[in-house]
Amino acid sequence: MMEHLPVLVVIIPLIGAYTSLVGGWVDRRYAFPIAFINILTQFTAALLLTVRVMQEGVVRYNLGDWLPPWGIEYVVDRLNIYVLLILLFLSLLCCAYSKRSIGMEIEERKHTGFYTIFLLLVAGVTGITVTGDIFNLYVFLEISSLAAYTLVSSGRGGKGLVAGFNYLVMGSVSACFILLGIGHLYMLTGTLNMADLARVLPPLYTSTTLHTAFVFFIVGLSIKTALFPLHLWLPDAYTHAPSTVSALLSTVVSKMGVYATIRILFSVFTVEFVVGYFPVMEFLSWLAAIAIIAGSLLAIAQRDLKRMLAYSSVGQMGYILLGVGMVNQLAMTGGILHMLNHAVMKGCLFMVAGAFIFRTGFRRIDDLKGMGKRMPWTSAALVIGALSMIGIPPTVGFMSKWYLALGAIEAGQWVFLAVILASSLLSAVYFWRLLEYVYFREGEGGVEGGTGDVPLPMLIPMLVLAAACLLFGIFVSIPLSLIDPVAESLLGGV
Amino acid sequence: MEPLESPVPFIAILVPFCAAALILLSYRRRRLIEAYSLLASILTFALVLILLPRVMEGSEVTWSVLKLLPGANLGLHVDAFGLIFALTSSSLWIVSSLYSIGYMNAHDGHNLARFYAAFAIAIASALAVAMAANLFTLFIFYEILTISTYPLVVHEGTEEAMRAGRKYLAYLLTAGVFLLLSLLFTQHLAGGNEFTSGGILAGHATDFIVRILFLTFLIGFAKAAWMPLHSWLPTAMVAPTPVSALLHAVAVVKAGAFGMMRVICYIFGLELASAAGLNMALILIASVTILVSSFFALAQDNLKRRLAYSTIGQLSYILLGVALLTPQGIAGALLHIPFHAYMKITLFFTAGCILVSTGLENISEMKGIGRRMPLTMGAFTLGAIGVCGFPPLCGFFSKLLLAEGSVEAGAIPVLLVLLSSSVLNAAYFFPIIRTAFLDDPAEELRGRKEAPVLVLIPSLATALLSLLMGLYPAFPFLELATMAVRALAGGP
Amino acid sequence: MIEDLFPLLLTRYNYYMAVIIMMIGLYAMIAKSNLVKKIIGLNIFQTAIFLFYISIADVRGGTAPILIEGSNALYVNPVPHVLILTAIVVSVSTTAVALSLVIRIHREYRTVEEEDLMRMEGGSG
Amino acid sequence: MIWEFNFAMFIFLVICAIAAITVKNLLSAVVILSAYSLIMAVLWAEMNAVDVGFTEAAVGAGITTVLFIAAISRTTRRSRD
Repeated sequence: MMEHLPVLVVIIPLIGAYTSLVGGWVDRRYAFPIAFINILTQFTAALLLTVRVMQEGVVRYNLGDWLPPWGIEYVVDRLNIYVLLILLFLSLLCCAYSKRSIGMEIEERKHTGFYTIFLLLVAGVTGITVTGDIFNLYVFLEISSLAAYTLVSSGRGGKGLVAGFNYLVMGSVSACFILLGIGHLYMLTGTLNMADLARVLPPLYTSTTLHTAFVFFIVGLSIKTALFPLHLWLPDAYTHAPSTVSALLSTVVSKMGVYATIRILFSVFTVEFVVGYFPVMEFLSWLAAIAIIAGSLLAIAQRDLKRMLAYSSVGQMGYILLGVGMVNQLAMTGGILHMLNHAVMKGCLFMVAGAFIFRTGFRRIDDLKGMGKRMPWTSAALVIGALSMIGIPPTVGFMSKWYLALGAIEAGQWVFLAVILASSLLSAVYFWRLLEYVYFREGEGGVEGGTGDVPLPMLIPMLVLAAACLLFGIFVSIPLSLIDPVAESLLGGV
Repeated sequence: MEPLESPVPFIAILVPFCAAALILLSYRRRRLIEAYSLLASILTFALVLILLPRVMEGSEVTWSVLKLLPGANLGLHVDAFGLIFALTSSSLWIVSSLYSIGYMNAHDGHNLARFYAAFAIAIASALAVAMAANLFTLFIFYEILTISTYPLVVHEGTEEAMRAGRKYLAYLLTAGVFLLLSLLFTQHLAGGNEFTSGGILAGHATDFIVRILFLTFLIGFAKAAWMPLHSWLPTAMVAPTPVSALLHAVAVVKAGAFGMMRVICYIFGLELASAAGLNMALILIASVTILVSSFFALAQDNLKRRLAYSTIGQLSYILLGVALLTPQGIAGALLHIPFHAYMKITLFFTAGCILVSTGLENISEMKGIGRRMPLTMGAFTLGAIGVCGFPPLCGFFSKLLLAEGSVEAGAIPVLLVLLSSSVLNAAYFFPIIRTAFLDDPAEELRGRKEAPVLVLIPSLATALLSLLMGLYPAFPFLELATMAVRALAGGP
Repeated sequence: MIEDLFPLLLTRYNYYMAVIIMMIGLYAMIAKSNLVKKIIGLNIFQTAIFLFYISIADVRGGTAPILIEGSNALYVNPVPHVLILTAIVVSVSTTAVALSLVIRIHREYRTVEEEDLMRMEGGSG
Repeated sequence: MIWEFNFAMFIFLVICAIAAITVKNLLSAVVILSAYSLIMAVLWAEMNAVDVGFTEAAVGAGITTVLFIAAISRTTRRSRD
């Protein structure tokens, strides 16, 4: 069993998807427990895999015993396992959260389908993280993206549909670009294995074809990660999706784009290439810096809670890419750490937004007056999430800010330093407005059915994430022990 | 003597945090909340007091809480320098807990759990700032202090309070960013941020960088309310009186001034500071603040606002003292932390007493109030005399030391600033006393009596304490201050 | 001169063709307001990429990758073919999902024109 | 490989592609798209990718067209552009 773990983590949710479909067909109520147990099993498998990775360093698995570079190889190193654990942890919580929260937002007859697609999405993102084959990565990217389009449009009402359609169009274009990039790489080298590519590419670093491939990758991945000027699909998709899906998108789906970007930039093309031969990192960092500022400014302008969080996500993606783009150990650590942090904080905040909508139906920030008293636990989670987004110590948000800022000083990038520090003030502006409404303004009389907190299945994931915001902040050395070697190996001695 | 490993400082900080949690959990039961708050304050003070004999013996108490990030530990280190501030805030927390109970009873308090919890967290942060072993720890709790005092500022929930709260945050969060920036640079330049006697920056940076860094630190410690970054403080006076009293006369603003002292003495080091000419800039800023704020104070009719401007001026005494870079000056500055705290809290408490029993906030309406409330106004008079720096109150000693320090440093203009400031202080305090005692009571005040016991007792207690400390200044603060200065100078 | 250039262009013309068709598809996805037209554009775009892949695999004078006993024919590279088979499946599922969305959008708004949708959404909130 | 034939096919391909996105009747557009897929399939078969050619003929020209027609029959045949 143990030696098949890398492939098991992908197969479990695939099997689960069909089991829950069948289970849901027998009785609708079976779909959720099957899905939940499935992800739980998968998470356990991932934990076992973590143990192996910590022992062996890199775990390789050849699919169907075909040797690389001909067969598909699954490679799990520290970066993979780190991302995998984040994704599965968040998927698990989102799944738990969905039990009650989709009741209002998705028609009951669609629940079975919801969990099936949910599991397919999980299978897709898991596949992305464990695969060592670049075409396989594309296929999994498409599986999870297709599932994401469907989930976005699964809610009631038409806005989610249109948002889902636009997301689909943008996502497919980006997939096509990635496919083109892969084609160019294959044309040049005749291999699709990432490790193999990294080995055979260096003599070709000056080739125009390689540069073309690289540009295709960058554009395609930028759309997937919603890097600033290409983020247009994101706000609508996040806003109009059911709350669970918003949480899932902002934590899991966005992370997979970021992961793919880091993988392709640093494991396929190497630091040497992206810095020396095709100096794109400088450009990416500037773009990320603009994304941070623009995302925050746009978030300030929003009156809808989920849309505000969506724009803030645009900024936060910028944080991660800025950390990656500055190409030094400290900033890289900060960027990769921020993947965890952003998942935890944004997941928490989207769940809080969902809880408000669940209880009161209010989406606008102005309507949330006095929520602090009516939903104390939900609001407490909101406070921690918001403080973390602002980067108040000792929450997780501060830790990544610390590393990013130190990295910027190390790189001598004063503008980026200013951007990092200023953005925490900007996020203070919009999160504080939210807190002010929730806590320090009195609500106008009683609202129908608007008292009491949300049911426990929704509350617990939220509080777990809020606690994680604090715990990972205080015991930040735990994720760091995984990240430090990752950052080092990605930079490869630069 | 070897530093002593002991968890006592950590527990002293943990107690208020736990109290805050308990208070929030039992938010329905008012008496329980008050009891928790009072108990926690006594317990905290007792814990800090345990540290006192150790430090007086000359040993220092350390406790490394957690290795948070590489190169950034969360650690506590109690020396005479920090203990002065820690003792001040924790002892005053007891009286202001009592006072809060009385004040909130009289005021039909709402959201009490939030109020007391935030109060406890703020005190814990102030304590942690006092006992921080490194700049990183100081920064973390400095930020928590900012956040935890926000709910107190906007406690009333009025539109004015919200506006004040936004202003408060805008100033202090921006300051926090600058402090973070300075912290990052210190870390980058010196490779660490532990407070070390004699500084850690010497030899790591050019004079120019040091000056820039000094500027960012100064902006970072905007909590010290130096001009022109002072205007958040008078605005924050919309908060309930106990908050204005403890936080905006003691914990928050002193955290700023204290932080600045720490940084100058333990990060820059006195030699580097004088070599780079930092002291001149600080002397200039502090002197201007002292004089200008006094004039501003003269113009205020609202009593709490007048006190706020007076606080701004008095805080700059501390900055001025440290800027002199002489033993006497620093000792004076250190002494001014507790002494001003006791006197100013008395003044705020009495202002609150007047508000509770008569509802008056403006000085012009307080005609003859001293005849109706002799005890309250007696306490006020004591405090006011002390702030002006007249013997036998404690304010006299800190000012004396500051004056000696300025002579020692050969900075005669500073002496002039000190003297003229005392005159100005008298000019804005004595009209209040005259109005209160000599004018005929207004019609509306007929039948008004003394404030409720629970608010009156703390006011009297702090007034008496300021008098006592004036009579016996040696114990413990003067002792501690001399020890701190000796340690700085590198002596035994 | 021109005569020399012509064969050079001809040997690589399928790449240029692929790019031209790609552009047509991309144009449709961006500029067309009708949602079905967008999907048609997407299909065109995707097939153009497949064409590009097949062109990579093709070898001058090669033969289809079907193993014939005893011959040592020059085979074209089969790997891109396999990839494209996968990609075709992906593309058809994308089309299916997109079309189902279009059907539901039409049920909700009675229109499949993006301009109308934007106007309606702007009006309703 | 007969390049004249190929070239002619390409011209057809481009014409079909342009026609498919310009025709206002969606049903016609889909039929043209199916023709486009068939031409593509033929081209691929001719480029020694017989397997892909067949798949494209079945999936691209077949299933996709059916899907499109099903969708159009449930929505509308008219397009504004």
